[in-house]
Amino acid sequence: MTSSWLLPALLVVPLLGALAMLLAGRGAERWATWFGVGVQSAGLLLTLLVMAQFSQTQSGSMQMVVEHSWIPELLVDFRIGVDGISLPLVVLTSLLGWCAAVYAVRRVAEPGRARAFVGLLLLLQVGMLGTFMALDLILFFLFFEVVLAPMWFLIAFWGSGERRRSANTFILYTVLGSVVMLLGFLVVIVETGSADMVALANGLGAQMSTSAQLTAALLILGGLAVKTPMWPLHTWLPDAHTAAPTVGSVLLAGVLLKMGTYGMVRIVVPTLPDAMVSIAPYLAAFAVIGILYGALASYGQDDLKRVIAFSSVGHMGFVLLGISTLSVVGINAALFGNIAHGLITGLLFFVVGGIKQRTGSTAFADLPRSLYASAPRLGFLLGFAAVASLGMPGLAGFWGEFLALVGAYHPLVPERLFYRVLLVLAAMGMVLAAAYFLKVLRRVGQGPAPETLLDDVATDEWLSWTPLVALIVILGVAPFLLLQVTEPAVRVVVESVAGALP
Amino acid sequence: MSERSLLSPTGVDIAFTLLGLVAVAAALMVVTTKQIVHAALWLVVSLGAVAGCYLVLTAEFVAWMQVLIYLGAVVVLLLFGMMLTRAPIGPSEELTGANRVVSLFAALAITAVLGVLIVDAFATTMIDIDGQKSTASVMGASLFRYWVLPFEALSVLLLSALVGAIALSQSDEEA
Amino acid sequence: MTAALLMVLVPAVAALLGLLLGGMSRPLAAAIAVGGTASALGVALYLALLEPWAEPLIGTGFGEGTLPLGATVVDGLASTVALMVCFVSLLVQIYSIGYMREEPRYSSYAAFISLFTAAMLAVVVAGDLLLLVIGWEVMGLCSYLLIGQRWEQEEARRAAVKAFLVTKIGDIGFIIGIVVLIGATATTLLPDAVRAAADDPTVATVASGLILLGVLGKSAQFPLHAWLPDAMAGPSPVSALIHAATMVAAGVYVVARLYPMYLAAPAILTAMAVIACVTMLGAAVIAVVQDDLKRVLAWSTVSQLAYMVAALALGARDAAIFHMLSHAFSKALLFLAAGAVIHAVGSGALRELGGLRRSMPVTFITMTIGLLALVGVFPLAGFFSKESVLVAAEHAAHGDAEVASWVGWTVLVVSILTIAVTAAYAQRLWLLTWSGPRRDSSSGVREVPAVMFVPLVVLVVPAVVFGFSALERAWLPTWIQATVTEPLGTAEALRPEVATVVLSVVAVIVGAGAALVFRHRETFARGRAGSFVAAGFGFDAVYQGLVVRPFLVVVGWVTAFDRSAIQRSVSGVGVGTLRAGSLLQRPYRGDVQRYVSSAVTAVVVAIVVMLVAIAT
Amino acid sequence: MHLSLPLLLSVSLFGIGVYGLLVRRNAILILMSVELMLNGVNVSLVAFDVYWADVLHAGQSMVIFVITIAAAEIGLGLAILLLLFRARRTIAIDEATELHEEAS
Repeated sequence: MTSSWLLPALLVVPLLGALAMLLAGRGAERWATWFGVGVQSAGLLLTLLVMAQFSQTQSGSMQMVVEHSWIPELLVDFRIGVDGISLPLVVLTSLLGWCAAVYAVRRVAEPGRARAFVGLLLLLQVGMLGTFMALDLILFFLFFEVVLAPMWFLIAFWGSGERRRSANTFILYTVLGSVVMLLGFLVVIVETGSADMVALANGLGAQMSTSAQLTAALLILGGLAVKTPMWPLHTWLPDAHTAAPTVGSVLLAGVLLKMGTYGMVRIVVPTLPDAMVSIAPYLAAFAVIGILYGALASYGQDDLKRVIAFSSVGHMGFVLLGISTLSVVGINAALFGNIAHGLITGLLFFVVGGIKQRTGSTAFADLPRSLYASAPRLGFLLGFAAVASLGMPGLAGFWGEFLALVGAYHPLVPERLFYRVLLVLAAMGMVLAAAYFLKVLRRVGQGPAPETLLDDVATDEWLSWTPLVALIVILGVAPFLLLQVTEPAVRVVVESVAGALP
Repeated sequence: MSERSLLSPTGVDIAFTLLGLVAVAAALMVVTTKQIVHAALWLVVSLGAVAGCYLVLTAEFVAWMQVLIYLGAVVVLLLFGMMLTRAPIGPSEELTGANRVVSLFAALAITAVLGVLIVDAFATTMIDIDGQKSTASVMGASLFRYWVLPFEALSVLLLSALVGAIALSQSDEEA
Repeated sequence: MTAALLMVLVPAVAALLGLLLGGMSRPLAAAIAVGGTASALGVALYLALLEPWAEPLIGTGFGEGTLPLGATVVDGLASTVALMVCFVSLLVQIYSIGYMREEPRYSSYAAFISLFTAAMLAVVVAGDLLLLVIGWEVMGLCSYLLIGQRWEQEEARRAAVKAFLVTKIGDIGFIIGIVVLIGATATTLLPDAVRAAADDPTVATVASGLILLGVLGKSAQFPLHAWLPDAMAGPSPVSALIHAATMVAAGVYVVARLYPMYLAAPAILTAMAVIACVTMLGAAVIAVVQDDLKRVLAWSTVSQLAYMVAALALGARDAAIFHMLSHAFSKALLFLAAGAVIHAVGSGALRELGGLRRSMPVTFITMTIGLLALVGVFPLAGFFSKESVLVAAEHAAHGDAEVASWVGWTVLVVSILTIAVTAAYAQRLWLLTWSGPRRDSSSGVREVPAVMFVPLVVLVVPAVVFGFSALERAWLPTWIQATVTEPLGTAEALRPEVATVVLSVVAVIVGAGAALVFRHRETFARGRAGSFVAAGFGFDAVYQGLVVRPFLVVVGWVTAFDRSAIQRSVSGVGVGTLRAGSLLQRPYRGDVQRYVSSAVTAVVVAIVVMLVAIAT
Repeated sequence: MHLSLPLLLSVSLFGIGVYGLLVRRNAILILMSVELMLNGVNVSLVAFDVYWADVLHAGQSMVIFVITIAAAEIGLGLAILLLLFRARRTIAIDEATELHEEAS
């Protein structure tokens, strides 16, 4: 292949950037954030090149695969590639990373130290991109873990409030999940003698005995569900979000959560189809509980960031519901929901970060009541993001949820009636989502005109937020742009499951 | 190389055994004596005996290195250390700790295991030492032909150990 | 890109431009808004000139193979309704230039109205169910934004949220219904899906029942009607738009659009008829005791919409659409006139009005015509459209419909009773506003500027003459009866019949007479019964008790649960880890030599184990 | 000559070294015990080298290296001990337990 250098370059560029920040002297403090923008721009450019090289007609198969033997004794190879399932997430990661870098230019959270901040962001970028590109179970696990350390530092040092406690909860919880996931991977590797995700997905995994599949699937799903987060494993999320700095929240919600659901679609569903068919109804039930629980709990929060964190639980519930249908529509819905949630919640956290920067808090009690009057543009963006998040048709957030419902009407698993009950409950979750976002807007945005005005949205904020706004609208009115990419790849995944059906 | 039993010693065997007994006895004194300076002196005896063993084993160069570095440098260094840390002159009960039984057990266990292993594996194996002689020139050629890279790396290590020792032993006022 | 899609996109783009550029200057914002709507009206006229009733114009969507979106269908029905929507929206936009002169947020207001129009047009021309959903929900959003236009007032804030949430509750049903429709028919194209669903009674009943929930929300029918009267907190032009051209018309229109499916589900039709009867009479009675000009009109809208729903339930789609159009003109006229009164006087409370006849002559005349049309006085449009509904009820009573004949009788009786009540509240409204002595608050009141009264005058024209379009030449029935989902039939004129005419004239005279006779009696809500009725038969309290309070209780539970139980389990993980750590830490008290002892022992044990393993 | 003789010497020295390492309190004596252990290993290295008649003299070269490293180790070790002594006036190993964390 002519473009085989692209994907490794996508990993190496931010890695080198992170190293440069590590080695840079004190004088780099001034230009570190600009350096971050430069590296992320290069990464974004490379991603665009990847998009250009990507053949949409063959999005069902892995493209631009790079393969090197690494630790043959442990069956571990270095193998990366992209297909229709991972490409959108790679693009999302690069985009959000760029937005975060632009935002950080003038707004590194307390206590400054731009070098370390930028270096950690770049390292985080390596882990996130690698997770989405890895085609080897152990490699996937490694990248999955690489993400944790920078995130811990971001929360623990640049965070606010009970940052240490939140950071420790985050790391304890997710590491526990990862360990369980690694055990599952080992079961798969020992049983099949291969860690090659493509081979495993193409029938090698399905040869495992049903009991082995079940063991592996439960372990892997357990680990991924922590990250997603699936109810009731979500409790690390609100704390982490509340404490994290703005860009940390954005990347946490925008990308990190997607790693869990991506792992399910990429690894669990095609590799362990028999097990997945038996687990799917339970997964669906947890997903719908998550939708309702997230919405109800959201309504009861008294802090903007916590509201959004719980709304994430609900949105990821829709993604999980989509996956649990195991149908083409449902998994497409899940992938679409992933991207949409990344864009929308990313924007929400940016805006809330902007509010926090201006008012010093995100707790309702400390916020002035009338954002619409004191900073109309910021208020508009908050309203826009909230409306997108509550699933307004015509904006990106709706399609993931709607298609998940359509998928739940015709699940590939035998328990159809059960899924239809879940369908109704999930649809109720959409109304509840509207309720809490309207409450937020009413509480934060609409109130008597204040005496002092806040600074409205600045140029650098526009620059970093506009791509998100534009993409939310574009994907909202033209969802097929994304679905065309994912559809063929999803078909391949679903075909592997279809064989496992009774 | 003809096979012979353990109980038919040659002259070399006898020489080695005697030297080895000296080394072991002196070593035992090192770890049991109640006078710290005596321990150092017994160490000299033990290591010197080992150097003799090397000579018997035809490892000429190694033997001289042993004498030069251990007897000449290390032991002197240790004596300096004792002096600087106000080591007690004369017998002292405080040199040995409380876990004598545990230590004895662990030491005996590992000695026994390894000993049994060796006797089991090499009881009848003989060394042919005729015609071998690792003189300084032979070892020098070997070191600088085949082992030059580790040798150089070792020199760097020594240098950094030197620097580290100096840095560590600087008094606090300067730091 | 079909012309139909263009018609939707032009006001949508105008909304976008208005939001981006409108802040620069007020005239620019007004130009963008009016220009966008006028262009849409132009496209609608162009579409009508293509005679879509003879041959429906079908536009394919984008994104073939995955989730096609943007398919359009313009048949006679869509074309006619689109014309009405564009026409009323344009007048509302023009009127707003005057009405919102003092408004600081005019640009976003005008943009939202443009978006509202675009959304309604999307519903009207939707050829796939997804475009329908987009338009449907965006309308809900626009109503929230516009009702909450004056969000500094608590009343407006609450009304906006209420409007959004109540309609959204109905939309659960709507969305699930669409999901069922798509899932069961395996297509997202509206005509195909409707045809397929009409062939399967189960799917038809389930889907149409669920979608009906959404319709009840949007068209403000019992029990999801509670938002509409509160929506008066929005500016008057917004009310005109919501009550005439967009929001409430969408519900009726969607049923008409999916009509073959509804005809295949008689149970749902019966339910619709019952709901319509309850709403029709109940809302009219509530309107009689209201003490606010716009609230009277709002309850009247609820009541009039029930006529349309009733007609749909009785299989008379043409009559329903006819009434929807004629009601749109008269109600838009009434709300704009009410807005003019409020603009001039500064209040819409009926106690503070009165004797305005001389100071506001144009408004007086136009509003009087509007009220007459609302009541249904010959020869205004309302007369003919209402008669067509009555005729449909009479036919149904004789067994000419999908539903049982008792349903027809009930609708007929309730309709005629409602006509009497309608005449009564219209008469009362007229008397309290225009006749009688002048109040202090209305001294120095002057007629509104031309930019506001010209739309009123323009609206008078259709309110007066529109009724004749359904008579001898049967223009209107020809336009609206041909749809893509149904074969082309011969259009019948919607002609009044003698029996119903006589009954309704008597009802009007009785109602208006009663209002005249009791005009000196204090008719504002008095006493427990009066305020009970005025508060919509206490329906809000029922909502409060059945929906809001349980919801808040559950929220409390979940929040508390999340704070305590799960939180404890999480910290349990942390504490557990530390406990286990300190347990393992116990042997390690800093005695290095003991560490080494254990290490050596471990090595010995390991070697022995390995040796034994090799030996055996 | 028997191979087992040097090997037995090696094992004996190593075991004695271990005993000293575990039982002595004075840090300097512990360093001496470590030297004994290293010598034990050295003896077996030389023995095997001679046994194989290795052309590269890998075993003996290794002994040279070990001796060198041992010298470096003694140097550094004594430096550390000196610091310890300066700080606490004692080099008894069982009194240097700061890195042990109190059980929580």
